[in-house]
Amino acid sequence: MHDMSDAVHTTKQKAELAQSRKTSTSYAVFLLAGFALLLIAPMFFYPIFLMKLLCFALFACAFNLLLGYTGLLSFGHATFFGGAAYFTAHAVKVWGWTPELGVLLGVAGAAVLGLVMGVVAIRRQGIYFAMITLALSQMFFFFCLQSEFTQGEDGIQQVPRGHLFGLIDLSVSTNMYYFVLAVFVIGMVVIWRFINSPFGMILKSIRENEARATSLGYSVARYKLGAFVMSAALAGLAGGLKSLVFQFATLTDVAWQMSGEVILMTLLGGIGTLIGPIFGAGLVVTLQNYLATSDFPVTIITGVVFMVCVLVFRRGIIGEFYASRFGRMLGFEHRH
Amino acid sequence: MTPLLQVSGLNAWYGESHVLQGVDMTIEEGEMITILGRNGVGKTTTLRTIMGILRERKGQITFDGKDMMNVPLHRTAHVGIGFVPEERGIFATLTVEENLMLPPVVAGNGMSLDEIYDLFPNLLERRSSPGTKLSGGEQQMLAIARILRTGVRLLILDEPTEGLAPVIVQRIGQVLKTLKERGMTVLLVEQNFRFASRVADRFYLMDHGQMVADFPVAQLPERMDTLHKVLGV
Amino acid sequence: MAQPAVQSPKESRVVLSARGLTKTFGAFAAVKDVDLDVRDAQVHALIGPNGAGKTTVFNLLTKFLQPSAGSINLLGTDITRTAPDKVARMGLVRSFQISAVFPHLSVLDNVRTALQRPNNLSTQFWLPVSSLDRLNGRAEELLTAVGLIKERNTIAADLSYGRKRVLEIATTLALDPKVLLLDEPMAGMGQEDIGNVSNIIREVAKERAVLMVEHNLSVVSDICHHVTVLQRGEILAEGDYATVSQDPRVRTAYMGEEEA
Amino acid sequence: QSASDEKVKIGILNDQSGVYADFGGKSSVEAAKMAVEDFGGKVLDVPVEIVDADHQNKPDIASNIARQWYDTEQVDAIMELTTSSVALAVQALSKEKQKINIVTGAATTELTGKQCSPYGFHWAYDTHALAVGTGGALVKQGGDSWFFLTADYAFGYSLEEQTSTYVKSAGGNVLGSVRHPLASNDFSSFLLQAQSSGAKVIGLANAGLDTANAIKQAAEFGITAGGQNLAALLFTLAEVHGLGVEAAQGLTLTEGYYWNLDDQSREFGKRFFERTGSMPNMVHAGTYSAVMQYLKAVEKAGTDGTEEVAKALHEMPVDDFFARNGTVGANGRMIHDMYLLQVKKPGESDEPWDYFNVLSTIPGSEAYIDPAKSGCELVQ
Amino acid sequence: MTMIFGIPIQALLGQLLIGLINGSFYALLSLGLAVIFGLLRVINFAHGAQYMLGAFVALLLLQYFGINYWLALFVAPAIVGIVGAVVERTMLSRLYKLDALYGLLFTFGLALTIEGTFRYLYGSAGQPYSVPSLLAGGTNLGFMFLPIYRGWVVVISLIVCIGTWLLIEKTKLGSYLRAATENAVLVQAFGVNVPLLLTLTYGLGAALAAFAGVLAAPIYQVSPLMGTNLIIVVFAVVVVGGMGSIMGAIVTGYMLGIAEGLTKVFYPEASNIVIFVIMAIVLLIRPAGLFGRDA
Ligand SMILES: Nc1ncnc2c1ncn2[C@@H]1O[C@H](COP(=O)(O)OP(=O)(O)OP(=O)(O)O)[C@@H](O)[C@H]1O
Ligand SMILES: Nc1ncnc2c1ncn2[C@@H]1O[C@H](COP(=O)(O)OP(=O)(O)OP(=O)(O)O)[C@@H](O)[C@H]1O
Ligand SMILES: [Mg+2]
Ligand SMILES: [Mg+2]
Repeated sequence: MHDMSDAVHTTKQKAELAQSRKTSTSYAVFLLAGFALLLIAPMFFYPIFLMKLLCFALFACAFNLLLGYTGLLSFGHATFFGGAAYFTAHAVKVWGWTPELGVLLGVAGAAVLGLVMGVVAIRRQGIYFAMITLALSQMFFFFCLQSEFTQGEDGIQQVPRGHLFGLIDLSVSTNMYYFVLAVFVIGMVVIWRFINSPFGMILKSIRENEARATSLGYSVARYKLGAFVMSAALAGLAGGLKSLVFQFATLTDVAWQMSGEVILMTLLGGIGTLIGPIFGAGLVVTLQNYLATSDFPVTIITGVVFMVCVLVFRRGIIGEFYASRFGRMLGFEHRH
Repeated sequence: MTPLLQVSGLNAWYGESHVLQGVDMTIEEGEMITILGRNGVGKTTTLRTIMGILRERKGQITFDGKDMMNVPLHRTAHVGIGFVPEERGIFATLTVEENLMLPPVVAGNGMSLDEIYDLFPNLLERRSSPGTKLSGGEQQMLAIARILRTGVRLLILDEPTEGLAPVIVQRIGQVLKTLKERGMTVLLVEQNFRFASRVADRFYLMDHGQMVADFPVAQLPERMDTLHKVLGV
Repeated sequence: MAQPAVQSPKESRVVLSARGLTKTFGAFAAVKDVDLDVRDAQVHALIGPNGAGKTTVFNLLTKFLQPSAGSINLLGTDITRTAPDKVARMGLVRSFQISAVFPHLSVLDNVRTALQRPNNLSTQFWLPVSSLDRLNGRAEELLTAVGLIKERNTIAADLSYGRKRVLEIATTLALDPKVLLLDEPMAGMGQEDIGNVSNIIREVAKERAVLMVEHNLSVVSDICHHVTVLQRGEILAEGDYATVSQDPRVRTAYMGEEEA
Repeated sequence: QSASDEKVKIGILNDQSGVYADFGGKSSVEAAKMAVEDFGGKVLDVPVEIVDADHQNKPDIASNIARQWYDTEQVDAIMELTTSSVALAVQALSKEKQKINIVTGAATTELTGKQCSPYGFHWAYDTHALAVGTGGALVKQGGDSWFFLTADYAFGYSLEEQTSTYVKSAGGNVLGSVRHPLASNDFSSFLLQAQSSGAKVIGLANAGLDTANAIKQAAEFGITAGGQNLAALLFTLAEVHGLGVEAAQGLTLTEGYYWNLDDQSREFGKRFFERTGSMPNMVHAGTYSAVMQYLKAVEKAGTDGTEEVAKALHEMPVDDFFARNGTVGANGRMIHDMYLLQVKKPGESDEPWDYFNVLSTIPGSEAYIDPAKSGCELVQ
Repeated sequence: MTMIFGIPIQALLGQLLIGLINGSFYALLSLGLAVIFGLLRVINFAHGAQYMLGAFVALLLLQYFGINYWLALFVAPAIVGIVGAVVERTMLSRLYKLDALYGLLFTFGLALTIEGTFRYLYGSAGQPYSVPSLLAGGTNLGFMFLPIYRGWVVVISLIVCIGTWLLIEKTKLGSYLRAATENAVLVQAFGVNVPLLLTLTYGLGAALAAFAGVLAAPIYQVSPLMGTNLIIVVFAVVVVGGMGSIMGAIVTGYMLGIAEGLTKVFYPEASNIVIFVIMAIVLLIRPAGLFGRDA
């Protein structure tokens, strides 16, 4: 499994104190700048587009939590994203729950789905894992296709955004945007903390050498399952949010192509980088929007982008940036 | 007469780290050479570079008068160099016998399957089990045995006695001597000094990516000091 | 170097014992009816020809393999059916014959990974990594002991083979196990490290039990109190090194004419 | 009065690269442009512009584009909207934004039922019309015992259910049905079950490739040769062309338009063929008709204001080569005649794309749900 | 008439036979996938696209060059195989030193590109390809009407499967290939031209997929989408059989084809997930798959 990280390791790790201080300052500056940009972004960009971007960015980051930090490539994350979208949409529309409760239900639902899928899939690694998650998510897709509550291929439509905590009217676009932004930031903080925690360290070790981790007394399966459920829950957060943004939940979000898309986002942004997937998501969402009104066939472009990325920019946008001279000048040593 | 293997000014890198820093070495036809050195000085790297496995390299390597620097890896064996890697490289998806039969025979003077099984009865017994289900030592035997079939002229062995029971080590010593009698040339890296001193004609001492001394086995007594200094014992 | 250390403290208690241990792979019996007692404060050597079943015994004891028959008892608890990670948590830790490190972690992080568990710092996903810095002292102490301190920030994959083995020992020791199983710890090490690691093993064995497989007989004679010789999956001889090495059967099967 | 922004802009939003790309796709955009040209390129003295986008069958992309069109690009109406999830999502959005949308690509009756919109129109066909057309009309032709091969999802169920109703009310009976998963490649198992039921008609309540494969394999297993008839509930000229008459011969289906019906429809068909290289189906023709009618409505209303245009659309009868005797119900449903068609035998067709015999014409009032019973809250 | 679970035995026989026919496609496809995976450690996501390519190439050969089915049966796989080999040589081969996941991602992109291109050029409705006249028609077996062409599919796919299995498991070539997947550098050091071997293997795998595609052309609509969903089912077949096990892929292909066929009779709604359900159960009981070796 270790080769996965070739793309994200430089050969020597120089953990000099000065270096790491420089890094964290650079990070802090970047993050603050990014956050400030997001705060004022609705003045320049189309809010619904921004919200969609944030939802997908969070989804990609959640996915990357699993791939980048445990080396597990799930090909079934659409299940959590789309599943949560259905749960939230149903709770809000049919049961009349408030949006925050709806989203929480989505998260919980996704976590449960994650637990179920995880228990089966965690038994295998690498490619097997990818294939099993793919197959299980196909089962979920067919479930959604046939089930009553998802309304088949019509989808759950006209979901009200409702009032946050019963107070703030989310049908106002700006309110919705800041709600999405807040959830996004919370999600990112959770991810960041998770990977930079003692638990995260064990995950890395497991990715490096499972047998050795076992012999040191770690029950590998449980750690992986923990990471899987966490990733599923966060993907659910993104999915639930998306169903409120767009006010519908449909089959596209549970289809396996969606799982492929989130991989593309992560790959484009940089596997194993905290903020890379945000850029990847931004690029994919923008591209899809742009291609929709252009004469280029979308699938071909997506496919080519995929191939080029794997062949040439394996580190992704952020990964390449960190590794570039400019990145290093700012003190980003590529590591994790 | 030209030496069989001539290495001069050989440099090699793993990414940014410059591991071999000008290795010079000559091996005559029929000689048995042992490289000694502490952990991490670059012994394995020297062998891998000569084989052409590590290709970030500069300098000169000639084998039997032929320039080896541009020979692709899969031709090296056909030129006449065989290699037993430190980590053994037994194939899990192949049975013992398939492992044994894997390397193509490049010349007629290799050992026959019967001779090999005679030498390592363990392998005969487990011939149809998957390669990596062998014990560590059995895998080492298999790694050595595998290359004996091919009939290469220069045999490169990286720590062949590691993990072997003393009886087997002794037997391998005898095998090497027999091979030498058949005219084979052997380049060996060893930590087991006792074994090395019993089989080798000549020693190279390695430190910090360079050969720091070389002398025939006869001079061993008077060179003990250098040896201790370089090996740190 | 006939040290008193070779005299075994006979009275020490048995911490790990196996009875009638058997493992068959298909029709092939790799381990047959082996009884083994590993005592506290002893270095116990398991030697024998290649393929005798030593590593298999290790795999059985640490539960990486499930025995076909027999029972295993660790510190008074029957662990015949326990999972391997559980066994490790109970204090039985092993090293591997083919070196096992976490290749892309630094040397220090390799050791810290091991230290996390006994310090209950492994499941906290809400704490920052810097909470692990309090393990640095102990980790560096261990690295100093094995002579790897200079390479503390090197990525493990970049170490040479011999140094990886040393790192593995440091990692194993970090768990402060009650029983230590070492599979050919000296294989591939240079003389310098062999001496060093021998000393470490001797040192740690003062407070715990060590069971090791080793083909380097001078090491065995130096530091082992008790030797079990395995052949074709069965116990051939047992006793201290002096006794065992005189046994003619052991000499033909294993040592050859090697002078002890 | 005149147009609000010196321009009337119509957006064609459909699938241009996915499974429905042949069903509508880029050719529909061409049809829309033809309508604009035929209308004279201008309405109320301002130019008419067509924009288009590929929604890739993703409602979120569709919704995103629709918003952008409405909010920043002054698009006045969006049309086509293939697949029901997209159509419903965009219709909901259009309602909120008070803009007009005309669906020609999706089949669900929800659009003019519970999820109807005062500014939303459903133009070419719907599941109900298909069911009545094929189910009811075929029984009258003697196909009175049925067995269904139904795609295992809501679209399939509703087709089957509605068709069964009309089969029964016309005096036929349903012997059974089997539900096959979406995108099954192989239908031979299901076809054998249908065969052994002995039904005269095998109704294919599915769509696209599924239908095509089922038809092809029915021929292979000698089912059509054995005297059973196939009836495809959603299948158009474009797909018959893809399948070839050899395999499709004898198949019955319902469409809202056939190019070789009369001179009027032939005239359009030929012109369309010159521009796209294929003959139009009901979606292409429907999109033309929708654009044309929209422009007429703008002219009549004297403005491109949504309320006024919607009112005009509701009031004006539709009479063009596509819709004969067309009226628009209060629920937005454009009610027009449908045709029960049968695929000719290979020897029978005397020119390319001449695939169908018209078995009967189903009057719009029979084909479509009475707006008063549609469940749409706009109808009192 | 004898009945089993309320189904006449005659009908059941028919369904079994149909299951076997579909199993032939699963077997051929999963075989190619297993060859590529077993030897290159690449999950060939483009396998479905290559299957589609096979069918399309046959169709285009007929349309533009008048090349008939029998010739196409050889020419189309050869063309697709060569294209595959070129892709391997120029692109895929750079990914071997990386984690296997990159191979999967690359071929995923490749699949999208191929399918997208064909959809762009030929639309998605599909086109017909007729059964060769020699195999047209059918025979009445008493319990069912068997199109001769379907019988031919079973026979020829069995032959191809067994031939490939022999080639890989029973020849020296096979052992080079298997060894090269574990440690390519070492096998090269032994004097084997591994890059060439790998290129040929990928070409072979792609050609097998294309062969299945040509076989399928007269039965299904030749459409750019024909491989998209099939590939996921075939993945499941390979996982059940045990990844990398050639024999496993073949046997499971037939078995699951039959299992699916029976489900279509007894509980048709589940017929598309039955394979996934079987997969989940197998993995819970035997994580390595039915024929897989435990790593
Ligand atoms: N793959 C690698 N990448 C980077 N550095 C490496 C790699 N392999 C070895 N090195 C470094 O190169 C140097 C020489 O290593 P080499 O393996 O040649 O040593 P050696 O003399 O064979 O040691 P040993 O006796 O332990 O096998 C060491 O410092 C080692 O850390
Ligand atoms: N999983 C397995 N399947 C089949 N045979 C096995 C398996 N594991 C070990 N064996 C066989 O069991 C025997 C004992 O192996 P083991 O690894 O225990 O030997 P060992 O005593 O450790 O030898 P060495 O000193 O060479 O490491 C060997 O002959 C080996 O081939
Ligand atoms: Mg070495
Ligand atoms: Mg061993």
